[in-house]
Amino acid sequence: MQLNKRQLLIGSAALAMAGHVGGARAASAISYWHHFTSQSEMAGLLKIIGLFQAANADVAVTQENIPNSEYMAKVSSAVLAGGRPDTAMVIAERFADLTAMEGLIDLTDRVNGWAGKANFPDNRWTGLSSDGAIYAVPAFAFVDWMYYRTDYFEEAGLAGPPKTFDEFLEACRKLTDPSKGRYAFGMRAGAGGFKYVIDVMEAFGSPIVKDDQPAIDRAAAIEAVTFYSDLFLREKVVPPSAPNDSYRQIMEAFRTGQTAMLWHHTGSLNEISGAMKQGEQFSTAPMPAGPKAHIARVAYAGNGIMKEDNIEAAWQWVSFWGQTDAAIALLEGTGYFPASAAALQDQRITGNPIYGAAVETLEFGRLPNNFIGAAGWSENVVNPAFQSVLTGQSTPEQAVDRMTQGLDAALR
Amino acid sequence: MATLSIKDVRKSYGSVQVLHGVDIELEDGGFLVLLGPSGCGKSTLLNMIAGLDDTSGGDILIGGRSVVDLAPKDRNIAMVFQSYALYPTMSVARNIGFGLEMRGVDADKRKGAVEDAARLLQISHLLDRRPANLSGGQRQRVAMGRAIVRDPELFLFDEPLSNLDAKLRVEMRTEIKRLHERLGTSIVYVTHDQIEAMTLGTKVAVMKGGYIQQLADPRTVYERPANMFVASFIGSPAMNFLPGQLVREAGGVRFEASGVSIAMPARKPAEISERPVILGMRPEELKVAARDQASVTGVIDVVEPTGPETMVTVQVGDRSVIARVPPRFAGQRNETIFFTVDPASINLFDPDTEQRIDI
Amino acid sequence: MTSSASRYLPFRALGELSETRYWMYLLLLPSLVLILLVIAYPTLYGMAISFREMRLTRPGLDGWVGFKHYAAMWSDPVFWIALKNTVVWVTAAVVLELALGLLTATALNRDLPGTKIFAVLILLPYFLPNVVAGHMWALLLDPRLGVINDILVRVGILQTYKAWFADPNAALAATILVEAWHGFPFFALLLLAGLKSIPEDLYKAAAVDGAGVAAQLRLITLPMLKTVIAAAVILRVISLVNSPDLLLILTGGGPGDATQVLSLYAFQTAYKEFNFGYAAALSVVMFVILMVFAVAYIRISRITKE
Amino acid sequence: MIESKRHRRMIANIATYVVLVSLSVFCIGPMVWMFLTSLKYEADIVTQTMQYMPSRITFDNYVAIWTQSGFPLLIGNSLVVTLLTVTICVVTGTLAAYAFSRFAFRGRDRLMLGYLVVRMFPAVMVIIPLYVVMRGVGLVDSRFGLALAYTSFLLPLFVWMLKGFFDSAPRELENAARIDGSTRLGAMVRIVVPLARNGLVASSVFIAIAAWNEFLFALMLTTGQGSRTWPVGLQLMVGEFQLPWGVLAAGGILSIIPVIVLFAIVQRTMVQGLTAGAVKG
Repeated sequence: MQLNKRQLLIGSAALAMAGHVGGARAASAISYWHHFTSQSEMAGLLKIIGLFQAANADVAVTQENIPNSEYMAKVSSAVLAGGRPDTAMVIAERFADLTAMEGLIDLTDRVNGWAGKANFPDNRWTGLSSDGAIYAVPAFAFVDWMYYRTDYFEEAGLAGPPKTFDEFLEACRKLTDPSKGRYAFGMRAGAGGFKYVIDVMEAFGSPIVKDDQPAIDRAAAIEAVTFYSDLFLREKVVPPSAPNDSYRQIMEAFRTGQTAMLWHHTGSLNEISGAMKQGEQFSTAPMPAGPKAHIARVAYAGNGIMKEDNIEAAWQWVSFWGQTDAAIALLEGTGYFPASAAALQDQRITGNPIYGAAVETLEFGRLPNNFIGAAGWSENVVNPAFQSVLTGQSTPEQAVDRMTQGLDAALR
Repeated sequence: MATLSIKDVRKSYGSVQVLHGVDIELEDGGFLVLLGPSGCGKSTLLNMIAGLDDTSGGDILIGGRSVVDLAPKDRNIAMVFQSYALYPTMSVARNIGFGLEMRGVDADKRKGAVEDAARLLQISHLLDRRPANLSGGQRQRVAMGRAIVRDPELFLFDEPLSNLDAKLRVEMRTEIKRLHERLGTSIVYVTHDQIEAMTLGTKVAVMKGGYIQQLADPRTVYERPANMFVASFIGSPAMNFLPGQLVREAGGVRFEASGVSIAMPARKPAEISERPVILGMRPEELKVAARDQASVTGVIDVVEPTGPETMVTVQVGDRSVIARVPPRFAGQRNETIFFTVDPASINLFDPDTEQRIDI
Repeated sequence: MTSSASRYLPFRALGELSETRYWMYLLLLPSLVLILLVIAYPTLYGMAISFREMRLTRPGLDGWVGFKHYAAMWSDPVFWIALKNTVVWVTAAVVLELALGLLTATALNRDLPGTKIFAVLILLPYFLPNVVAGHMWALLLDPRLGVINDILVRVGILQTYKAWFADPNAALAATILVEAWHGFPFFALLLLAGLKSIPEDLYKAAAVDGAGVAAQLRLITLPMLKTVIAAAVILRVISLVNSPDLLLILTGGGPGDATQVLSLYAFQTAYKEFNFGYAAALSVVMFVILMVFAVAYIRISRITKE
Repeated sequence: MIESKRHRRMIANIATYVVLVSLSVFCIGPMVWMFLTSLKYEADIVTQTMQYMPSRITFDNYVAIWTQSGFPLLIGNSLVVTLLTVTICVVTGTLAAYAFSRFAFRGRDRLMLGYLVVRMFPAVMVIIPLYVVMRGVGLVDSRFGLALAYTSFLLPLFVWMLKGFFDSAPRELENAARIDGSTRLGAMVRIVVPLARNGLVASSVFIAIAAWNEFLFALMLTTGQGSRTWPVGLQLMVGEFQLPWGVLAAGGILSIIPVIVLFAIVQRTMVQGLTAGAVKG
């Protein structure tokens, strides 16, 4: 017996149709896969489900949380071997992969006939569209920004947050004091660190992909990797643990006062606010601008539909996320920014100064790179390549070459 | 009680043949001893009688019924194992009664049978114990109890005494003989101990290399061994072997060798050719005699009194010969000594085939 | 025959069957069926896709590609690094576990008072799920919050806190240590059982013959334990080569490729790049390496002979 | 001479204790630390000054892990999966181990090696096809399916271990039972298996631990809460946005408890089983 992928898909679709997900009470029951895991994220999600249930009593939503790092593994095996959920969370970085593996259903017609569409400016849809077809409804955004210790800045005699990479470097030098165990910048080079490596490369003027072709500008990329790795290697303004520091470590370093600056997105605001005082100890600012470009990501995340069985109920669910109440509930729980322009006008955002930097970033922020294989290339190539520069196992030149080769392979 | 017939039974493992067409008949109530060195195939034969090993050919009949296609449990046999094979998790009583239990005998009857068997073997006081708390001799008795309680057609013993110390072994040997005489059940008994074979068996099968070397009553095996292997395997000290020449003379033949000259009656001396032979004589057949009566002459080498008798090692020609002489033997080392030998007790063997020559 | 015979008829029938020559095969049947279904088919399927292009994100490329993936592997530097790391990691971990296990077993086998409590304490790590052990050690070795750094600084071995997982060599060493911590009780348990089955007389005889402790170890203990050691080593090697869990949690293969091993590389290739063909080829290579190792090892140590 | 021998013995004893104590510290130390961590407030863990003994104690972490993670459900799933795995292995593996131990047949060694070989194919690659097979028979996302998957790599281990124990159960006992009226099956069930009981327990504990701790298959073959096991549940909670250390530590401590309880129950049998040479009797 030999199965190719297509037979497999057909077979599993048939099987999936045969065996409905339970749910005796509601008229239809749909499943929803997501990678919310923290307490605040779960609270936000349950609130949205509650709101949804109140409005749509006939649809029951079963949520399944899957760890972020295993999310694509699970989704891909569901696509490959059957067992898709009805609906799933899709973040911009994974959108291309998901559509390429035919994991999502084309929603263009439904979206065009949807009253809520007007609330979302075009750039909200670009990240969730492929060849003109829309595959997911935007729900919220990860807006990149910078956290900084206002008290440390004052101590070092710095007027305000750095606006450019030059100022950033200058500030780094002033803020670092190894005798106090204090470092300026919490660099993330462990899991997930690729994001900022790519940001810096683009800030130095090297694109990554253009028209589905590799487009890394070797000279600019080398300059970028050199600049970024020198923070650790030459300037030593980064904690020595940086090569393996992931989200948890950079957050703990910032919370324990080891570092003065931190790049992340709005989603971590709650955690930091819990550990120190907004305004007195820390504040937020837009990411500094590079020599060639001002890079900060605004990644719209949406919800897509993965199978046809309960498509009406599924559509109700994914479109519900676009409503202002749902978006604000999520923002308050987690700090994730609404994707809907209507929600952004809400007093709860415009009235809160800490969100100022995020609103500012929305003006110039870019969508993340969105090409097939982006996730694998970033995690399996960019991360180790950059780490090996930090650990002295390779030079920036070698690292950039490895990234370029990896990109060639991923795109071919 | 039953007869046992083993007909052309063969066994091979892959290309290795370990039993080559064995034939044995055992009369009802007989006691067959399978005797031989380890690896001779005796245990394999026993296992095949029990049904624990499959035969590769031939037939086995118990009480006239072919059993080769029957499972062990259906052959109506009982077996005593070398290591006793008592079930360590069961009490002595349950051990003894296990066979009855398996056959669905009800508890009361079982109890009575177990108690009878225990009384017979004098182990009534041990019935509640576990095998681990018994001495070697006690375990042996329990193992036998387990066999006799079933009243089978045939008992099988697989070297049952070899794990006991010398004194117990003698005791248990007597016990087995007594049991056999009382119960009258046919027994097949495997051992490598020739004394057990001699004392117990009504029939002894001496085996070597997968062949039966001799099948006869113990006396015949001892006095008229079929070949040199049997002759040397049975008896301790072993039979003396002296190579020499057979010479014809008036009224018979004469064996001649250095220091040896024995006249032997022959039924048809004319048909006997003069040829080299090997003479075999048991140590006890050498009787000290005066010089003029001597048929064997030698020089004393070692004198070993054992109490009831004395062993004398004598140099005869270039050969060493052992003689079993009365306890108060007065000879000294290096003295010359003379023996007579009863010609009727003598065996002659062919030097090439090692088979016995009848004269 | 009697009442008990008719009462359990199915059992009875099975019992009769057990006296036939088919019995042996019947005994093997259930486990064989299970293994064939649950393993043999998936394995063959996995081997088959190693000769296919199967990238989930590029459905258009599906098809047979022969040895393409194997050729690609030949010129893939990460593969060679991962291969080297696998060998180093597994060898070091198994040697360390064996040494610690032997030491533990020898000490426990002396049966001094209190041994039982020590035995339980020493066995505990083995009961910990890899996931828990991984996170626990991540905390212990944390560059900021880790108690190990703190102790080492207090004792004066380190000047400042060390970022164990930021340095390639330290990272590899640290993951080996964690694996050894987690795995050595397995060896201790098996070796202790092996030691207990060595007759005391042998040691007495050796002592009478004037053999010292070292000679006793060399001449009696190790030869007598040979089978146990061989079996434990082979089982451990197989499970270490095949399971990426601990490294997945501790380092994700980093920093650089310092702790990248084949199983992790295959996992990442399959579930991060969705390149199932290449991942299958990597798995086949691991399989072949293990096979060669196992066959050679079994030949040398003859563990299937009694 | 006697003096020096006693002297040497004492040194050996001291050395033994030194080894045992240091190994125990090595083994237990991390877990003790995990326990202490589980009693601390998060602010006392993520801090610049290391706290050895918690200055204030809280059980909130335990409450948090118990209530928020669906811990009882996850542990229950782990128990069920472990139990099913052990049951399947005991039933099928005992038969196979017995066959390997008692019958000499052509290709036995090769078949035993074959059982080992199936363990060798990397789990990473087996999972996808296995998922397809399981899906086909409706076992994805079921505890039984997961147990079946575990059997694939635990059954060979079980068979190998148990064969050793069967080998040391004397064959004569079985022969005696067969002559006493048992069938082969009866002798196996009544005599051999009870004799190898300790070994059976020891082997079962080994596979139970392995099933309890398994992560990769559980991660890939389960989706719903209904069949998710504890290690997966824990890893999932850690996720991207990290579980607080204290809660994580509390989860770790809670996850050892069932295993320790199990081990306390079977410890004697297991040690006896592992040390069982020939059973004499």
